[in-house]
Amino acid sequence: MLRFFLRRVLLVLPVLFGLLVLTFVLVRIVPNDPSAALAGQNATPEQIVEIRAKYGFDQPLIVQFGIYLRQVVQADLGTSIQSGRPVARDILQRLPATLELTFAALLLGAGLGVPLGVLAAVRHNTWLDHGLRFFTVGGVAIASFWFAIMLQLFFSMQLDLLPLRGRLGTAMTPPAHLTGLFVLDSLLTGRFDAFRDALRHLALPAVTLSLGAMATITRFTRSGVLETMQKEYVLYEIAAGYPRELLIAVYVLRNSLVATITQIGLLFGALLAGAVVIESIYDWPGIGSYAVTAIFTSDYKAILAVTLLVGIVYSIVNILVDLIHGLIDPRVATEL
Amino acid sequence: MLVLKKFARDTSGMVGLVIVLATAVVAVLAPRLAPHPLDAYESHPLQRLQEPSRQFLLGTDNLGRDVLSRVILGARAALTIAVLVVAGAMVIGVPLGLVAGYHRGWVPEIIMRVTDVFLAVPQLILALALAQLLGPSLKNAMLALTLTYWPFFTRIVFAETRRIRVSVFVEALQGLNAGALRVMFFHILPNAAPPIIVRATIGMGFTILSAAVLGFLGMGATPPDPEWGLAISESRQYLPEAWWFAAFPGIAIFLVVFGFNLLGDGLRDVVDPRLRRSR
Amino acid sequence: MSDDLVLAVDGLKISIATDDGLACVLDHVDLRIPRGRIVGVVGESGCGKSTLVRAILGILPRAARVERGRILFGVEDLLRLSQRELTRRIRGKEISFIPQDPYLALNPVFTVGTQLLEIMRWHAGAGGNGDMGRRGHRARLVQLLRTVQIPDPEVALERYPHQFSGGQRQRLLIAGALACRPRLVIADEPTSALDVTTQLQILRLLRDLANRFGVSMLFVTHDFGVVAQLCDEVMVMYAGQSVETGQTAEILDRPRHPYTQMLIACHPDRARDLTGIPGTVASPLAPPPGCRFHPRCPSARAVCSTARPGAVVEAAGHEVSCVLYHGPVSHV
Amino acid sequence: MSERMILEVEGLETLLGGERRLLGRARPPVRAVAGVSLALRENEILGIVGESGCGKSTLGRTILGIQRETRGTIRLDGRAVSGLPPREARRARRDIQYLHQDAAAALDPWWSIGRSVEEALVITGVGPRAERAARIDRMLAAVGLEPALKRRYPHELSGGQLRRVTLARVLVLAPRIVILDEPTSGLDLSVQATVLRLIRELLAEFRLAYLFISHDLSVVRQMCDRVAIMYLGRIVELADTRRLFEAPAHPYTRLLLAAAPRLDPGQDLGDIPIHGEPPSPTAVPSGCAFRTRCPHGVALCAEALPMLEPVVDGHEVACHRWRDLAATPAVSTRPAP
Repeated sequence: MLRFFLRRVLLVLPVLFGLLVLTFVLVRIVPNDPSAALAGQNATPEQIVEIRAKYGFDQPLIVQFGIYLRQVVQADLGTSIQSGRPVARDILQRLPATLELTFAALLLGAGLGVPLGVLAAVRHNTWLDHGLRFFTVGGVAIASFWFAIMLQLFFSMQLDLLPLRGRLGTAMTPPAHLTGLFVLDSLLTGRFDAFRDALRHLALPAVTLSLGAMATITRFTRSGVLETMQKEYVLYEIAAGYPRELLIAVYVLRNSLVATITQIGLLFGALLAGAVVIESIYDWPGIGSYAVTAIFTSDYKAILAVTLLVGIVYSIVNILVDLIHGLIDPRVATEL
Repeated sequence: MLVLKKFARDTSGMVGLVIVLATAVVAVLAPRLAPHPLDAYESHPLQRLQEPSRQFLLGTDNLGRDVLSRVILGARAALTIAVLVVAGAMVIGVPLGLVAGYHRGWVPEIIMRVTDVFLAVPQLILALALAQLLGPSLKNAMLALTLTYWPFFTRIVFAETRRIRVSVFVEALQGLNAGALRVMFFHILPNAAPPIIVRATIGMGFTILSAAVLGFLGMGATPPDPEWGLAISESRQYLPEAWWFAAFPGIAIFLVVFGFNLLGDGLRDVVDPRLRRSR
Repeated sequence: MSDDLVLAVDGLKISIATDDGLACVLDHVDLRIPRGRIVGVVGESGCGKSTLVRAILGILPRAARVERGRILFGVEDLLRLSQRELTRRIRGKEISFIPQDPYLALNPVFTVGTQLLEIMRWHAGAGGNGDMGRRGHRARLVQLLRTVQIPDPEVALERYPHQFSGGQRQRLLIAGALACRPRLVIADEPTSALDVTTQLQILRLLRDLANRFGVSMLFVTHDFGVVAQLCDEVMVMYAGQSVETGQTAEILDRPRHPYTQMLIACHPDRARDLTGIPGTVASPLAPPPGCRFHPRCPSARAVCSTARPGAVVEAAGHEVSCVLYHGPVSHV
Repeated sequence: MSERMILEVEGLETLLGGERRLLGRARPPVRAVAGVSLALRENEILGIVGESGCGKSTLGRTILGIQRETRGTIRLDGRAVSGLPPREARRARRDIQYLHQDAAAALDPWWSIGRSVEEALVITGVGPRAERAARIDRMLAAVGLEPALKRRYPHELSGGQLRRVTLARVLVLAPRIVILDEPTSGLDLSVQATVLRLIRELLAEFRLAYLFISHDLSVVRQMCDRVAIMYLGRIVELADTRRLFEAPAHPYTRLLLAAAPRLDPGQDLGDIPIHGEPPSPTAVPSGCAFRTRCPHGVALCAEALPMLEPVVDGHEVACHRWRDLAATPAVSTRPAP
């Protein structure tokens, strides 16, 4: 198992290196002159030359890449134009908010998606199954930014039930920093007022973000369960007299979860991407809204840093998924 | 043909097909179908933000333009983007996947590692970064989407090719001394077609969504183009009063993407060579 | 039904709804399994042997319908029992099953011990057979694994199916089939995925266990050679109909039904000129009327296409369904 | 049967797999074929018999040329055709063709039967179209298929028909040697007989020679002139069919013969001294590979690898103890058909 884990980690390294090359190439191949961008719009040609020398843009590409590499390894992602602070610090500060949102969405998506998927499979070809199929196909067809706006329109503006934006009410002081996830921190420190408020703020963004994930998980769980039910060993288990409930709850589900869990790993990328848009709509102070502001202000260092970070987080999640996969299915670990 | 008969029995797939065909008709005939084709671009300050009425079935926007006409014209932009982006991504991705799947050695290794790098970042984020660096315009948005979507096809074609490559009929062809290109394009590609077709169909819907996000964030279409994402973005400051301004472009997106997804879902069961039957 | 019969299938007729219409996959199937005997069911692909097995176990596909007939197990008609009763009292407990492909029949993500113990625990709890407790089950299972010659049974319980060879997996499945002391074991081509030297060992094991535990066995196969090695009695099926039943030696030496005769003549051990059987197997979608073999039968008469003869006793325990043996006056 | 050798194989060895991956477990290559020598005469059927994993299919694929040999020579009509890269090897061995075990899988499901057969000719560069069509029609007739079948697809055909189609596709190239890999597997007995008869008729009609790979001793006995028994990559016994079945010399051959199902009732299964399964090809025992299951093993068997040596003319066996065992009769001999 350890060897399996190490191997997975090692296999991610070239991907991360490739990611660095990709982000580097993005900056260099794109026609915009980064020095000009850095110097700002009113810079004189002399200033641009100066900046070019300062950042090493006049060096050969390979040297520049070396510089870039060293900076990244030292977690020096440059200074943000927009905030004037190091990008790395900005990101670190905003990461917990994004994690809170994506984990909440994932929890919601998996918590409802898996049971719904099993239900659809067990009630295969009934009206319930057809209804859920409409939901799963429709759920991924909704533009999340539009859905977010509609939810705001209805629950915040019309009914005034839930807050429109932000992570906490303005009057509320944030709970003591433990994990950076407000819902968790407030609960751990016994701040139930903050907990309630944080939860209310989290509700709409999390629901918006989870919709696509829930639809996808439902769908994959359904087809996974159906596929497993066709397997020879399930026929054998039935013939051996396993009761149907036990069969589905234990034996079939565990086999079909393999597909679902792989899917959840892949979904995490979609969630991070979705967070970009949704955070900016709900003014959620995470990486996503940071990225959007960076895009509007042409803050290219921040853009690249976010791209890199998302790639790293995504890779880590997928290593975890492989690990769980290896734990569920003993063949995986021995084969690799 | 058995394929058509089987597909015709799949209700939701048929619904999808109808939606997609209807969208295509609307996109082609857009200028003729729109009730106020001229009003779609020109601003009419006097009739701004009017509620849906008999004259403007879906109301008017902040510049007094007919929302229905702009939604209809938006279909054209959406379909163009979808078709061009998916076609472009297939042109890049499918041959790469075939080559990487069929051969062994460092060429496939490099192709697949590059694919992995692209897949390690969510497509939308990569496309956003690329679109920003290229400069906001519809053309650049399409380029950015194409350049970030091909790895999906490479991945699928690679997996399919690896699977089919070791199948007995390919070995039999190699036994007959068939050339690599012949096996790849005449035999493996058709056998890999079902998942590619499904992916392409669903990819169209996915691309429409991504393009709408780019438009919404100002990285795609530019005003005054009638694009759905852009329209929703413009509508935000007139909420909650002008709900129609935000609601209808979103419903249009949903309908079209829903159609593509249903169609792709229905095709999944149907594109199977076992349904090919001689007459 | 006489006391020494474990299972009796009477005039079973089953059809399955398919995309192309109603397929009559079993028609007029009669089968008797005496206590303590190994009965082979032999036939070519598509003859309905798998459907017969599924019907006895009550695991027919949803589209299947039993049109006629009974399956008597003791005094009970299995076709009248609910799925719930079958699960609680019959399947895995009174009637157990050894599947065809040992590579596919074990759940890959659970240890062998978990899977086999689950069956015992479940049936002990629900059947009112006295709870032996966890440890008791385990001890019995270890004993069984030793009986089927699995090396290191204690360790084997903790291992996953993919860590065993095909022959060993089949031994595990045999142990599982015997775990709850069934009265009848149904084996569906349990050796067709194995090599001959492994096959022989499995057959030998089945023979020994049948003697030692006194269970009756239904053994489905397409290979007359395997029948000759293992079975006491044999029933020959063609296109969903049982055509001939009798003692193995009797059938091999003096087959009566034209189909049985031709099938045995096809076996490379007997074949002299590689003739085969002309024509193709009747489709269950449009079965020929009367005896389903008549379109391929060299001795067919006019009456064969109108009615199917009942079974005629030719010798002790040897029954044939063919007009040739109905004497000069053929009846319906 | 002439005495002229059309195919000679000497010391053939094939390694499979054995890639070393980053941090993965090192996987030593499997010696699927471990030094095989045999010769095929014109118009002869040579049977290759063994259990799954014994390397008989790999041997066939190596001789065909789609699996590259690691060592050894292959001579076709006295001309060396080994040591070439795959595509050239196939070109040099055009006279050898291969019939796959699973006929349904050996045909592209998207292609009609006619196109699949024509494909063989197109690849070999036979043209023009009219000539190809004529050759295909002739060949389909030769294997007993209607020309109308050309427009059908593989999934619409029965097992027996598919077998004939694959035979036609191979024979249309006018080969001199056909490697038949389990040509009757998956076929019902009644169909098997007709396919076997066709295979035998084609041998005479097209002046072919067959390598007949099978695990079914009954079929082999009926079809083959000579038989080679393989165990874990090596030939352990080679003899005329009659001789092999009547006086098997190798203990493994004796076991195989005894274990094979046959049609006499009331056999005593208990007598046959057989236990265990063949070891994995990744862990072949030292010395004689069969010694772990052999009832007659002695210390020498673990130390030295027995070489093929002649018992009588045309009968070779690889066993240290065949002389001692010759006195004891085989466990059970089968009656001649």
